[in-house]
Amino acid sequence: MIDDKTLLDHNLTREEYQLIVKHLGREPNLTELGIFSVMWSEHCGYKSSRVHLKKFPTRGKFLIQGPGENAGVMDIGDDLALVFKIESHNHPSYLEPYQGAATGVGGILRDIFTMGARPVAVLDSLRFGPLDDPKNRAIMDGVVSGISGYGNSFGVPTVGGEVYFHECYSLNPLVNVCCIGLARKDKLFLARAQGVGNAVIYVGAKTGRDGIHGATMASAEFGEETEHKRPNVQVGDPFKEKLLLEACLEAMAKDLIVGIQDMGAAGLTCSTTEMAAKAGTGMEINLDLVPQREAGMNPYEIMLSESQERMLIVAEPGKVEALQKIFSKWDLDAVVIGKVTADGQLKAYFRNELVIDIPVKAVVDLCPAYRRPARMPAFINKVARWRQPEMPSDLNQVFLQLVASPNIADKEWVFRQYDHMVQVNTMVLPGADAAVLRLKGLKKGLAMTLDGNSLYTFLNPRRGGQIAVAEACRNLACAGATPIGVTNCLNFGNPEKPEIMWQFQQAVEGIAEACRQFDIPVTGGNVSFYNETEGRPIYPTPVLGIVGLVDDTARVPSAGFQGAGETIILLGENKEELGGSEYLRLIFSEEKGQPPALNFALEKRVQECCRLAIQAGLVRTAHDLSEGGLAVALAECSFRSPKKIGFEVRLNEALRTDALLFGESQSRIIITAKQKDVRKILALARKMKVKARVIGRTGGRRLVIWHKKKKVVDQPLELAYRAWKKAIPDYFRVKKI
Amino acid sequence: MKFGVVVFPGSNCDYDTFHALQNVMGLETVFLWHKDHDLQGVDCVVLPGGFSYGDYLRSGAIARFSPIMTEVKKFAAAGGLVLGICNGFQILLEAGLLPGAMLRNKNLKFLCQHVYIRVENSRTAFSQAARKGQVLQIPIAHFDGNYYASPELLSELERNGQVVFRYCDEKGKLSEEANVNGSINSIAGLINRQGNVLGMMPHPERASEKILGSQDGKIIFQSMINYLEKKVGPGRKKAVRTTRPAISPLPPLIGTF
Amino acid sequence: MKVRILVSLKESVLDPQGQTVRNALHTLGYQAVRDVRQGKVFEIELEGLDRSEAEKIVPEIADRVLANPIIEKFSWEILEA
Amino acid sequence: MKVRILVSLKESVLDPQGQTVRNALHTLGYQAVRDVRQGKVFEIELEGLDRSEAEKIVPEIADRVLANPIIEKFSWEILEA
Ligand SMILES: Nc1ncnc2c1ncn2[C@@H]1O[C@H](COP(=O)(O)OP(=O)(O)O)[C@@H](O)[C@H]1O
Ligand SMILES: [Mg+2]
Repeated sequence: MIDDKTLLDHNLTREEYQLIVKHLGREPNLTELGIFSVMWSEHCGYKSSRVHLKKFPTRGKFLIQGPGENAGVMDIGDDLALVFKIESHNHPSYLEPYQGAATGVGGILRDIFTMGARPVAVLDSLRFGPLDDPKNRAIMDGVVSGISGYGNSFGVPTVGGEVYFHECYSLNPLVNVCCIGLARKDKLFLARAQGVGNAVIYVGAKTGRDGIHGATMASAEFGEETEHKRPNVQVGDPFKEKLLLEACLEAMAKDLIVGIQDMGAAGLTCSTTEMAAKAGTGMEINLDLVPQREAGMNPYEIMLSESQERMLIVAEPGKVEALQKIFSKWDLDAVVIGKVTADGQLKAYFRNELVIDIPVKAVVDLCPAYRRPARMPAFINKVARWRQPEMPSDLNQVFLQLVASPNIADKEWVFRQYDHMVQVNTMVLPGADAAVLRLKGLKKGLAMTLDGNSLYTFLNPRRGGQIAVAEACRNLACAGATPIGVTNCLNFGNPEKPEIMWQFQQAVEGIAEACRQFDIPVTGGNVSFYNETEGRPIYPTPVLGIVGLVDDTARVPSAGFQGAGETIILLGENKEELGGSEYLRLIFSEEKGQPPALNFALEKRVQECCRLAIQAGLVRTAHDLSEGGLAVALAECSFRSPKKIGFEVRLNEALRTDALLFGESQSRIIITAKQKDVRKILALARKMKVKARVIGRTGGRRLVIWHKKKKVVDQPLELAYRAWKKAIPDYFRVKKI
Repeated sequence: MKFGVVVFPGSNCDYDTFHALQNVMGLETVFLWHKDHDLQGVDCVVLPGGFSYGDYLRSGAIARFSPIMTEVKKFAAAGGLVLGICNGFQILLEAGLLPGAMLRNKNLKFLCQHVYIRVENSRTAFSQAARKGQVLQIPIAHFDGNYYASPELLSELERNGQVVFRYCDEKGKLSEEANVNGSINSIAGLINRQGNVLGMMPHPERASEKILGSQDGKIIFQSMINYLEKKVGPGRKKAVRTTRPAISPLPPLIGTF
Repeated sequence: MKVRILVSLKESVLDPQGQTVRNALHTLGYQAVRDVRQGKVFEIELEGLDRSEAEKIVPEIADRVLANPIIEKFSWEILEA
Repeated sequence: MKVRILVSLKESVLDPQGQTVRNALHTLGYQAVRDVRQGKVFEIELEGLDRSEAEKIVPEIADRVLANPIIEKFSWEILEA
């Protein structure tokens, strides 16, 4: 008999339990209950989010596979398909930063290669508490080492991402990892257990008591002893994963596989039931045959284990031997553990006893969906009412402070630990707006970026969602790329609180609207709820991963100034918008106001103008304006210039100088061009109805900005560069005693 | 002239190296499988970068026991040309084909970045296309690249001119800062006494195309070609210089051959 | 005073390094090797502490700094007083 | 049979890992820590060997595989017979 305590431990309500009994026609046993509990969890079942995620546009001209598979797939021509997806690993990364982050990478890699794609790039979006706290430093150090340790060893380049620091992440860091893979269009694989009588094969690492659903344990059958035996954080083995990749791709290329799914969250449970449900079949497996790392595992543990580096394959019986040969060549286990059946049931035997007998459809497709109550939080109106602060007298000094803010400062300390060059495709390395990969043998290339601004989303979740999409697309435009597809990771607090649900709903609607505006489909993503510790939720943090196509890789501009004496052109318009800016937060400790306005029509024209100018070969440098505004964007172009080139810029707007320098108005890009191309660019902009004007020139060893005949910024490049460069590493400097 | 790239479990620059040799340099190139005892008649063996056996235990410590390494040792003893890049260098050290050992980078972090190296000896099979003192820009990507040798060994290496590359700055100056991983005497590349086995931490295959930011790595491959042309003669085994091979954005299946 | 602290993964946690070493030893013909677990050892010199102070401080250091109790366990001993 | 093998860097080789740990401990206020050396520990289960066979094989494994004699030294003990 299942009592209330057991249900609570399994995170199931009485009503949900009644539903299970109804679907089964009887009471479940404990193992079956465990299966329902993980499959109907927020993580697997999207109970609270499903009704909202439906609002995303999921159709588009390049789309091959939208949400619902392990990853989204886009057609990029030349018989190639791009497979991509993002995942969060927030909670494990807090408990064990290294392994939590490492297994996060491992999980998303499997999602990609399970579809038949070779992972070609990883991007990571990281959020931590402020670095003056050693605990936050330790988390960041561990997380970055973990991503580096897994990705580098596996051999996928980590080419970009973002790092942001805020108090709200101190007890709840965010680790979102996005992977992009490349496949032959005619060689994509789906998670389908097709063909009654086909063999079900377990491949990869052995099963241990890893990560078995944390809250589901304390029941009569599981004593204290077993309880503390079960680690909640798994240890990753990138070496094994690399072998698994090669073996799977080889078996796929040789047409030995009918269907395949990685064992991620909920392991064997998820892979067996989902593969059968999607194919409209059933499955019969023998748990005694599952390779096990530890002695004495029971069915509950075997089914719910989240051991890493495992896959489930369905193959024709006649091909099993050939398949096993490939896996043994790569020193991996490949064991037939059962077969595909017609009855729509998952049946599992353990020591000759039928221990699981459940309809896969009920587990996979009948998970309840909730339209949870949503209510605007009271703080929203409060933060919207604010008074502009008085302008500091020394903006030159403020400028230095801003470039040294960890949120703006150089992130090389992070990406230098990532192998971002392996596979020899990375042509725009980390440090630019978007990473760019060439495609060997082709003229075109791929661009990719991750973006999200949680302060904007905190102040106005709808606009925060919109701007995240717009900014990601703008970053791609700066590489000359056209966005083609979207994945997203939605990190929020507890959805059972109406205020959180409101933030979620607003942000989703904002993202959906922006994706429609840019005409790019959402191909998948991940929702991470319950990001709260001690009742304090994180700021709502949607992270957008957008991929784009570059027509001609030879024309991709550089992120830093390439030469002296080039003309600096500003596309777009400076407005007096200080709300939600890094300037306000850093200098005045104010997180107030409205995030900058976003006009989609204008944004699209600015991006298109930038893209066309690049495609015409007129652009030497391109960089969009985001955190820190115009002054910081200009400085970044100097800092990222291999030759360390300064600039002199003159502005005349009738705006507050601080808003002009540091305001974060949207839809702006700075580009540089050779003198002879300036007129062509300005003409193009006129034609596109984009405001564009020359604001200065590159050159010299100083960073100089004039506002109405007054020098408001004037810094030696070297000094500012060092402030920007050293801000983050200085926190990690080993103190010699 | 034929090149072989060894594939160990966990190698991950095997195809990159293959690509540079075959598609960029236009050489006939084959993969060599770690479980095999067959070098397929190659004139040069390249041990590529990566994480053979996950770099568990120590970088290169397990790969040195692979069956193919027995053959590589024989091949090297007979004067065959062997290049170890990054993990390949670590394997050569562990296998005793080169002297010394690798320690963790001095900052205890993995380092991936472009670095400059200075050619210290331009009379080797791997550096003859360079000038002595020439500065090359080639990236590194490693955790254990902090080369260590005992004082006695070190003075012997220096005396014999076995140090082929040293980390330096853009202008060729040595400094503690330029010596990013902390290697003793800034050693980035090392050759054996006989002059046919070279190990280097920087990745020449990552610096062999303009689009990747540097082509200095080609100087190393070109040196080897020049050397082999003289040795095996272009007549015997001609370099197969295919004009523009059809290059696929997707690598072939590695390990199936 | 000299102490030694051993840190290793808990029994049920996967130890990929140990497994890989075990496989390598098998390939080399050491069939008698049934299992290998790899961990870390710290040898620490302490100054100006008496035994009872050390007995307080050493496990504290191990627990707080050297091991992550979520996946690791530790043991320690005094080598030299 | 269970044996333990300790592998650590030779005295003459710098141990930056140990130094980093020591610095971290100082920052946390453990001023009594004078020096830290970090190494590896292998716990190996052997099967079907008697003591004298183990005494032959264990140092062999350590020397051939587990330690790199250029930079490392090792010690070993039998934990359980
Ligand atoms: N976690 C990370 N991993 C890899 N690269 C990163 C990471 N964080 C930042 N970067 C790189 O540093 C650069 C600067 O980041 P950021 O200031 O957030 O850029 P932007 O504002 O243009 O999006 C980006 O190009 C990014 O690729
Ligand atoms: Mg940007």
